[in-house]
Amino acid sequence: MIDKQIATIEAAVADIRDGATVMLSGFGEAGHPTDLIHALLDQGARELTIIANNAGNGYVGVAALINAGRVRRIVCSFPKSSQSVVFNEFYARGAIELELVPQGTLAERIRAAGAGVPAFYTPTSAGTPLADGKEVRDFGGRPHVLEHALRADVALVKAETADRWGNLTYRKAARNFGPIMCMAADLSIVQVRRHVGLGDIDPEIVVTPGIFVGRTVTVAEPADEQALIASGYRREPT
Amino acid sequence: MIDKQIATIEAAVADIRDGATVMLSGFGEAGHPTDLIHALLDQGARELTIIANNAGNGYVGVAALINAGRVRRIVCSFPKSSQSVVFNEFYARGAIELELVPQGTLAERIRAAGAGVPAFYTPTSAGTPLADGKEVRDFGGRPHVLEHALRADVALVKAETADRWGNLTYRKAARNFGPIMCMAADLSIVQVRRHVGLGDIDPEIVVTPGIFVGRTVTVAEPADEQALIASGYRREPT
Amino acid sequence: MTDNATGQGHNSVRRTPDEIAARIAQDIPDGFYVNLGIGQPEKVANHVPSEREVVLHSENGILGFGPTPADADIDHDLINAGKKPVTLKDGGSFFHHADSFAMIRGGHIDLCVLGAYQVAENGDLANWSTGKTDDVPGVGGAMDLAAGAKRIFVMMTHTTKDGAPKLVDRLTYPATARGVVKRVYTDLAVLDVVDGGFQLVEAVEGLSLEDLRARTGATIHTP
Amino acid sequence: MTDNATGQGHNSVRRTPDEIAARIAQDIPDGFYVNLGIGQPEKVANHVPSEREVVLHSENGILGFGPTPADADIDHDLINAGKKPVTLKDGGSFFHHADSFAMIRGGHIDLCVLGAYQVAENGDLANWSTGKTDDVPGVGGAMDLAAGAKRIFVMMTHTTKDGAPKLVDRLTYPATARGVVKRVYTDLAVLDVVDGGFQLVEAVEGLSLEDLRARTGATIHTP
Repeated sequence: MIDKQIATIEAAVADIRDGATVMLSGFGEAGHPTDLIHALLDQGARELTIIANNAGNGYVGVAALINAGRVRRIVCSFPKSSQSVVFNEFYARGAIELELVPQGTLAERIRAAGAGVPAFYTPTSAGTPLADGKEVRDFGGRPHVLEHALRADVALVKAETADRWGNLTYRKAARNFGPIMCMAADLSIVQVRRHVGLGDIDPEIVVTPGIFVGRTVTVAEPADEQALIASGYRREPT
Repeated sequence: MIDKQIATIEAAVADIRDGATVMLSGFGEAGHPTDLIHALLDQGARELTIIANNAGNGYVGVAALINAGRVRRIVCSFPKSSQSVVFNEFYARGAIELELVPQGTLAERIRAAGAGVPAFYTPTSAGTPLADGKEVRDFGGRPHVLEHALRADVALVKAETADRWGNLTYRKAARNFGPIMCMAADLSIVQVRRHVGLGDIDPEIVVTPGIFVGRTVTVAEPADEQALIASGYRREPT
Repeated sequence: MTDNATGQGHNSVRRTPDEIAARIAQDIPDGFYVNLGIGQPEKVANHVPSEREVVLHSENGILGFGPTPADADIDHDLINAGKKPVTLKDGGSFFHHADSFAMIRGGHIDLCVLGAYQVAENGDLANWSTGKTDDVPGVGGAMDLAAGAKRIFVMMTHTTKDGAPKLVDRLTYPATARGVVKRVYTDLAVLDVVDGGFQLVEAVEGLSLEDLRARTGATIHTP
Repeated sequence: MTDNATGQGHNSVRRTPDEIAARIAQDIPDGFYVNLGIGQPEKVANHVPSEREVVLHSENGILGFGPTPADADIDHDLINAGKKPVTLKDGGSFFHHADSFAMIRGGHIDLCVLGAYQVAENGDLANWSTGKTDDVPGVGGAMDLAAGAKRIFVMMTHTTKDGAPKLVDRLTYPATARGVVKRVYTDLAVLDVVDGGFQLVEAVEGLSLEDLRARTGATIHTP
């Protein structure tokens, strides 16, 4: 019998290894798997490569992971924010490597990995410094840049509901990177607000079919990252 | 005010031009926009290039269009079936041009056109006659074939419900090519069983956002293509 | 069905398509995502042990489809890749064609069982065209499945109706994909594709290795 | 706001950001799909005439978002690309990031209004980086929007705080995309990008062409 639900969040992330490439869903705080990230922080894996849209705010979520020295390299589109204190500091002293990728190229590279497309051409970034060193080719008289699929060992994703087959629905704009990261990682680990019975999710409204999901874990009341940041909370490894 | 609903199916297809490239949704009969195709047949556009998974059965739908001599060229994955009498006959006497494309490559090329990706690499067809004359390149030690985006002037699509913004839902496996063809055509024309009020489609379950839809038309009781074929019905231009 | 498999006086038990399907089903673990090719491979679904939950994928955009419905329940919008009516199990889902082939090409389908005209000892597969130029060609999802699924099993007769071997040293039919077949299940034997040829897993009762080799156009290694 | 726009004794009426936004809104037809860049361009939403239905796209995965909610109705899962709370209009929808950027890169967004550091007379746009190597770089969706939307309008001040022209013959800042800007709306003028330079559409009242040219680092053609 298929049952992807894991009893505890600690068990869900227990086997993530040092040196792993880990995708984190979320755009800003919406859809950011803060609870899974904190579990990974406690689990202790080091030398991680993180793929995420942002580099975190305050001292929680991915910022806490960076602050604990666990992240060697980050691939993202917009690391900077008014509260990205940790990333800014690590970056300034060369303690973290950054691969800056336009947001749409990031999304398409992730989707490509999930879809078995090793590389594709995009007009985005042609003629800009972000295309430096990349293959450029004209299609329809316009330059396009060759971009490669971006895969991961693990994706940590936040969704709304799951059934035991791993079918997922999301909530509003928190959907963002979740569906494509589930496709692009060898193992996707998904925190959901609730599990429902098999057949309780209308087959027409499944956003991520279970085939893309490795593990699910219930986090009924996910951390409110914005509130934590506003309160000045610093998440340290336990 | 945005209102994509067109009063009659004749008006919906009135301006499709001779020489147009027209995508037709559907896998077999499921999701095949038979009523729109018959309206196009009556409208009279000639020298069409058709992009569709199949080449039709009996003498209805796309088969009727071919039989009336309206189709110069067809791009599809599986023209042959036990009832593809019209296509077989036209093909045998060289009266229709065929570009045979693997089904997944067809889907991905269509999606690529909609997503602004002019070309991508795929492992599908590498080392086979369908890769003859195409650029082949190794990624990860494995040969991949360069495939180009496939766009259209018009997509004729069958869906289930629409609102006046053109948001669509589909029904079961009739979804198939509909969403990606809506993305890949300059103008998508969609027959739906029913229109609903704006806001009546839950924003979480919209499958094709209205941005990809040009026109919608109600066909409350769409032609039952299987029954028509079984009855031996021959659809001729009126 | 008992048959004279060799045509040379030896009595061996040739497997029926249902028996081959049942044999394949034994090798499918609980929880696998499986695509069954159109035709004979579809029979595999009927033989999956009831205690195993196997999720069937259909390339037209379904995960988790179930058996043929009663006539009264046939829904023309709920068909499989073979265009035959199916049902949907609890936990099933629908998605569009690009997503469906993303599952295939992206390596998310654990296993695909396909029919074949020929399988070569290097794992090359031919199952889409006989190469006759006057035929109407059709490829469907065969090349995507062959190139994309994690494992390809082939289900076929060991020889053609005319007795010609379908396991060959080199394809003579147009390729569907290169080096992809992992295991072949025929009416006479089960063979793995290994470096340098086919490796015999099992032959049907009463069939000697010599007889099997006589009906095979490629090297057969034994364990 | 009335201001001394030229610093040379001429009285001209410099447009406020809201006035620029209102001017841009005049040029947005009914039924357009529009993406408004983070910052000042967001103001455009407040000025779309009520009889026009314009569908706002946010690259994090929303079509049809509406105004800022009341504090009590703020939902952290319903934010725009600027990470500010929004609402959803009837007819709105949610989708994932790859689909959202397919809308952008695929040319489905009729119009994108972006801020800029510089616009060159050939339509090149610089709005993501000042080129200072010690800054933390960030690009977000700027390059995708600039390369992908059907039309790019730029909303910016005509000059920097130090009075340096932002309309230039050639970018000195790193490019976001090449040859994409169609029209520029500043506090002093509206200009189209045409072959061989900027074409003046209108200048604010009281501003002479000479004054405008003095504040512009590129050719300005007049009709």
